Amino acid sequence: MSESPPILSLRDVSKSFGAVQALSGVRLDLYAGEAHGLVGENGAGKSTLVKILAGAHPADTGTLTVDGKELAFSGPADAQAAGIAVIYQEPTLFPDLSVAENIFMSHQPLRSMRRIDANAMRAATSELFARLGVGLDPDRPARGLSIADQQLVEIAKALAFDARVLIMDEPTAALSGVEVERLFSVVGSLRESGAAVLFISHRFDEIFTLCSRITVMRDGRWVSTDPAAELTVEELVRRMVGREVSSLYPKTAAAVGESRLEVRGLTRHGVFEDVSFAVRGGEIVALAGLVGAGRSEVARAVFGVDRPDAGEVIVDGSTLPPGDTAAAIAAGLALVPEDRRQQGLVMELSVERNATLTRRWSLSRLGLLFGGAERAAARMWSERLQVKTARLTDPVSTLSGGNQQKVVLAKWLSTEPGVLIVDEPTRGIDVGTKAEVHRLLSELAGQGVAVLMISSELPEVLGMADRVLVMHEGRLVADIPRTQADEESVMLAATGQGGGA
Amino acid sequence: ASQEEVAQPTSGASAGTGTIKEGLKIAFLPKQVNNPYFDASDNKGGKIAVEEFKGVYSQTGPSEASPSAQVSYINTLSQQGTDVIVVSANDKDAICGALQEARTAGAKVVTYDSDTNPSCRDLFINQASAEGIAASQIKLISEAIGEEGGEIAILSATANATNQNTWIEMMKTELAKPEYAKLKLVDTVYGDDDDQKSFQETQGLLAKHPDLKGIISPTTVGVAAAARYLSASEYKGKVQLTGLGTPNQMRAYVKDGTVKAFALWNPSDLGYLAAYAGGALASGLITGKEGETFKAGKLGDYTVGKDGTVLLGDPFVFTKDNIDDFDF
Amino acid sequence: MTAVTQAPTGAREGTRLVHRVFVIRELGIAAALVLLVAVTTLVNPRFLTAQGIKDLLLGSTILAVLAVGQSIVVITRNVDLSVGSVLGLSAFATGSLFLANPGLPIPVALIAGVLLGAACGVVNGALIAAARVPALVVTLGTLYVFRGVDYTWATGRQINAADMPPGFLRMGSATLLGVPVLALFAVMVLVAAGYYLRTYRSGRELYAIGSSPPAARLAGIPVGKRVFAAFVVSGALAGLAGVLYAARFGTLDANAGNGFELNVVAAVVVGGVAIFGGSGSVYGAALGAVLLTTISSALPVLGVSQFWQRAAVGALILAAIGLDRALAVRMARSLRGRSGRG
Amino acid sequence: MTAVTQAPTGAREGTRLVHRVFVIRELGIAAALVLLVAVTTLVNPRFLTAQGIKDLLLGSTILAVLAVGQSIVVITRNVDLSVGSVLGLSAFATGSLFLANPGLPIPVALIAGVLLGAACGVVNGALIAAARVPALVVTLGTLYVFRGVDYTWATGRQINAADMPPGFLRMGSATLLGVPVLALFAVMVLVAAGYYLRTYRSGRELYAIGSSPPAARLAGIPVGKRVFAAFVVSGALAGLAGVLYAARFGTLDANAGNGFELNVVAAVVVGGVAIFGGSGSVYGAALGAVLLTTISSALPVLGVSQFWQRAAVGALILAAIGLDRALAVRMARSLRGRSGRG
Ligand SMILES: Nc1ncnc2c1ncn2[C@@H]1O[C@H](COP(=O)(O)OP(=O)(O)OP(=O)(O)O)[C@@H](O)[C@H]1O
Ligand SMILES: Nc1ncnc2c1ncn2[C@@H]1O[C@H](COP(=O)(O)OP(=O)(O)OP(=O)(O)O)[C@@H](O)[C@H]1O
Ligand SMILES: [Mg+2]
Ligand SMILES: [Mg+2]
Repeated sequence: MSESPPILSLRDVSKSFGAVQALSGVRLDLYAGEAHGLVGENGAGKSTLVKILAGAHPADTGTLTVDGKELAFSGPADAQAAGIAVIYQEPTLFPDLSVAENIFMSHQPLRSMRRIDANAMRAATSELFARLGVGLDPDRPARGLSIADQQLVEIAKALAFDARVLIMDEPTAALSGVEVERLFSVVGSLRESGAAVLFISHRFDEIFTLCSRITVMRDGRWVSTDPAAELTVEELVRRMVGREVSSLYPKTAAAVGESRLEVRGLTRHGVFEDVSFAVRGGEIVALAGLVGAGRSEVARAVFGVDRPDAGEVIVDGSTLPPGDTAAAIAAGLALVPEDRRQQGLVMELSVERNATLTRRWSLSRLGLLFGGAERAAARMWSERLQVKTARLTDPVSTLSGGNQQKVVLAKWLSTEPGVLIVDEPTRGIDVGTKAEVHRLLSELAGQGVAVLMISSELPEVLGMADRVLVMHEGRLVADIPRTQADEESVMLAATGQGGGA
Repeated sequence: ASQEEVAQPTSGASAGTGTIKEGLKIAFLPKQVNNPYFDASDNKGGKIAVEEFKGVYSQTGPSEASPSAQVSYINTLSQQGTDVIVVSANDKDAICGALQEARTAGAKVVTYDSDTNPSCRDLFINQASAEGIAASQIKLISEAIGEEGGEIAILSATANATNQNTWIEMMKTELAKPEYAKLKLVDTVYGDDDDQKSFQETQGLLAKHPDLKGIISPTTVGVAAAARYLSASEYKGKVQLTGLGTPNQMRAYVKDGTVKAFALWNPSDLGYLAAYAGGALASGLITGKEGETFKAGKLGDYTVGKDGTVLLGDPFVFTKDNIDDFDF
Repeated sequence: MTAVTQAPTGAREGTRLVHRVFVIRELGIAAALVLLVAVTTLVNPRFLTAQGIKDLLLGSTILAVLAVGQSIVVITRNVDLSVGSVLGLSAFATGSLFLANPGLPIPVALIAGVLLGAACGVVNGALIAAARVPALVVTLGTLYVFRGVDYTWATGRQINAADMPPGFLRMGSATLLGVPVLALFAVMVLVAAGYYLRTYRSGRELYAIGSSPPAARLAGIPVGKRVFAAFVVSGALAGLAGVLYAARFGTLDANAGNGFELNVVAAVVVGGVAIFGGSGSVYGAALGAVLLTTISSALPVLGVSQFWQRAAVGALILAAIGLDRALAVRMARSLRGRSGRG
Repeated sequence: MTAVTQAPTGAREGTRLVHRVFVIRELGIAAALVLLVAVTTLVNPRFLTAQGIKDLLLGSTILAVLAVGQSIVVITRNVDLSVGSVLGLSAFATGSLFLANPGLPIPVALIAGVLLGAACGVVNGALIAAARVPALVVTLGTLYVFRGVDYTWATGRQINAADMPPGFLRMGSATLLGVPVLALFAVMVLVAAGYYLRTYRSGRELYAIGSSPPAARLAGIPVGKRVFAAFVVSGALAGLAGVLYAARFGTLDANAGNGFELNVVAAVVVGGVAIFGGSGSVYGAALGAVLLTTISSALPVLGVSQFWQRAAVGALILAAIGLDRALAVRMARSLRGRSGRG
């Protein structure tokens, strides 16, 4: 394979977002006819690399060569022109347009006078769907598609390009076994026709099934590229993590007390069904599962952001009214959402205002906030969490990602919750802060708080949880105690192939 | 301080001879400056008069006819020591306070075209009496329709326009006269001084009243819009139109036969008279009391009537034969 | 996931409903229009004579042309508030042009008006691209600026029918096979815009941009360029509308088109174009314009007090909102039902 | 993260700049205002006499009251286009009330106007909550509806100064220690609104809603209730403005406040309130209103052709956009510098 020159090659590519160095000195070669695996921890920089290849982000430094010619992409259109098709990690569909149009946007089949040939487009879509085994109507709008269907449309979109380089960022995360098999056979035929495929996944079995070479990334750096045949799963994990995992997870045992949060038969039709579990004071319970399994949705329903169709939530013995966030807060619930920039913080408000945004009762009299009390509370929590900021009156948008995360935590901790739900608490923050957040969670549990932690990072789940709940396709499929939880048992349950419950 | 400024020229004047002093600062403040009507009255009438008696002419005003906009102009004029403010009021009361202060500061206030409260000004130059306008409008439509008479309708400006409503009332009185027994007023609609709305209301009138013989539109926007509509419709020549309009606006429609005759006072004469009245006031020749007389250049002698009002005269009738003599 | 293996007939039905919903939106306006015309004609048969139809079409022309331009902008999740001022500027420019060159051929005046409007659109588009500020704010600014330029240029002058060539004015009311020439302009613009939006890549990209700007950027669509072009088109159509205004009304001063911007947005909304972009059609917008004008013409004929006219326009907007909402709820239900995991 | 352990002085400077930027926005308008008044006074010293100041304040009062209400709505990422119509309705209602009850005490009229405005706000708020449609569209509908109700009610009547009690009209021009009473209303409203937005939890929540509606919902803020309240307040202030309008102008017909909506939005934008919510202050909006009114009063004094007035307003809006953009760029650069690794 390595005799012919690579179709695409990256050298010394670096990219930073503000304080976060997402990539530094990364290299990558893709050859015709190969499927290349790319693995790394969350936040290792895989998606950032994809976006650079796609022209969506400009690289800070480094060179990109396609067919021996050095190129500079000024936008996604340039990458497309160079024959690169991308499936992004998050679906990027147009909700108002039909599925067929989504697939062929900007390269619709044409007839005379550069007009769009709608019939040809519909036929081509049907054909793509047949190849992928999808039963969607090409004419339906993308609005309302399930995550899996969205992902399938994304795949069809990339296939429609007839691209020479196909990049897939976790395309299988939401797919079932049958669909994954179909996808693999399609990828196989693409390879035979001489295309190069870059495949990103957290599922090692898929990586080893599909890929001939595997590149490992860690903390934004290139670690290694080797033929798959020369690697084992253990070796991959060692290279991905590359540090003592134990120090990252300072879990201390805490006295487990009364049940503080109880969820009974919670259901939102089409999203999750009949979810029941309990979290006791002093306990950290992890909620694991694949992307799209419905974990965040459960958290939102428990917190009253979305109204469940059935089931009840009991906090410290009293049942919460459904769909009432204020009541949930008053009962002592707190939720740190996964999308902090969008949902966790009010970016234009100051640190202190954000930190006390949810502290409605004790600081105010007749709704009037006393500046002094507010500032004192903000200072106390910022100090405890070591938020690094010049002043508490700075807008949150001026903070680094990790510090923003701490402000979100401060915001909820200042309500002195009895039950803390954290959704992906360490997504997008660096190693040092990660350990700090873990220490804090463990400390809170030590004080008798019931913690429900949603995490897609298996090491975090295994390192921090007293108990692991696993969700698969909207159902709770396993409840594994700390002593029995390992990578295999959790992954099996998450992919719906085993587990107890 | 301002009173001294005004007081001084008075001493140099010879009140007895009845001539207007030279060097008087006379400012015209129309409702709205971007309006051809006021362009004619001020720059083609008032200005000529002021130049005749060697005063200093100026024109200023808002670009939009809103009640509050004129206040700051009045204040500015008063601050500049203007001797006479000739103003067409956008609002009867809104500018009263400002005018009173200007008068306290020594300025004479003459209103034209649109009056304020009589207590806020010295004289009002009335372009035409409501009776005169109503009479001429009814006469014109009656002549246009001819002997047999028939249904007529009125296309007015806004429903709130005071002068329009007064004229309409007077027209009804006029129609009650026996010589107009064959004319029947069947409808009154409002075009809001907007081309499109006036079009639509004209359309509506014609659809609603199949036997309509004539339309009176005593507003310049309305009559031009109605004329434009009629000139391009099947009703041209069958439905008569008259109203108050300017010769330039109506020229095309008088020539193509859509409109036989329409009326308007001559706005240049109105401005001319207002300037002379202001000059006479500021020179101490008159004070604004009923019965006083003054000479207004080429227009001749005028007498102050009730409530400090001076009447310009009867509306002027424009026809195919004389319309080319005018340009405003 | 289940839906894939599920009964495909159910899926088809669901999407057919979605289709129907999209067509229903335009049919709804068309039905309201037909109903209005029918009732008015019953009350007064003269409403639908040749002259009546001609008046209806002529009356809607200018608003319809503006609505087509506006909906192209709105589809990209923007808005152009400056169209009324551009119309005024272009109308006055047309008059001035004829005043200065009495023998000017009509097509030259048309082209000049369109070019002037397009130039205003270029200003809007460039400011939006440069300032990266919501179009609402930028075009609010240029609304005042363009109108100010118009005022300064006109300085109180008025251009009258007598100043314009009779041939031009005749165009304002002439008919071709019973259809007014001005309305033919509107129809041409409408069909061209509708066809372009449906069948050309760049047209579809406008919908994509309005539907999801970040996704559009990732799809390689030149978002800035397309939005710029949408504003230029909207400006050019406002310029065209200005020339048509001059031909129709004959009397021009600096106030022409004052306050049109909200009427145009109202027509677009009534026509079912979503104000946050991505959906709707120029046909709907044009129908909305016709409906709004017809209401204004029909109320006097129906003998309804003209004071109610504004309220009727407002009620129409609120009814359109209600209809959109009901359709959205119904569509969401049908889509949810089909893609559910159950 | 690195920046945290890095030079803390750099960080301090960066954030101090950020602070400065926020204050600069209001200072910028204030400076423009001072400059305008200073230049005008230099040209004509009488511009700044007691009477001149009184006129300036009186002139700005109504627009400022409306701008305060509007900015509360805009801060929540909404817009209220119906304020002009609400003002008209309330002004006419005030007149009618005095016509029917000549001896009515003034406070009763004030309260009636405010309540009527609040009722209109309730209609807006309820429609927005029920239809889940952009406020732009809903208030465009109610703009027409409220104005239509006003027309229908007035049916061409006009209410004149003579119909209202002299005490009420005197309020329209009376002064207290040299400050016009009407302006005192505006100042009271402004200070109350400013204080409320800064120091009350629910006021703070309005910013949170405009800044990020999903974050606000997750924080347990009753978004629907707050937005509803913002529209009620905006309506109530428009109602108050209507009463003030009646007191100031004395002559009332159904057209009062026609077209005000865009002026109010312009004032708010000039005042630095972001049209997509979350930032800006009522003080800025009120300053914007004063600046817009002062420009209109100063131009004639400066001898600038009145035709330029509109263009000046437009230029002001565009300048405000430019200033916002420049500040945003500068702030982004300083933040980048502050958090960069270099
Ligand atoms: N637009 C952005 N702004 C700021 N930081 C970003 C941005 N995009 C990515 N990052 C940061 O860059 C780092 C790398 O992120 P990236 O999405 O590439 O990780 P990844 O390897 O794809 O992880 P995952 O497996 O979770 O998808 C993370 O720390 C992330 O927080
Ligand atoms: N906006 C949406 N529209 C339709 N369906 C949605 C939407 N958001 C979520 N879902 C559905 O809810 C399911 C669960 O999504 P959710 O985000 O809760 O998963 P998760 O387990 O938290 O995944 P992640 O690891 O990404 O946080 C998805 O499979 C999807 O079908
Ligand atoms: Mg990723
Ligand atoms: Mg999640």
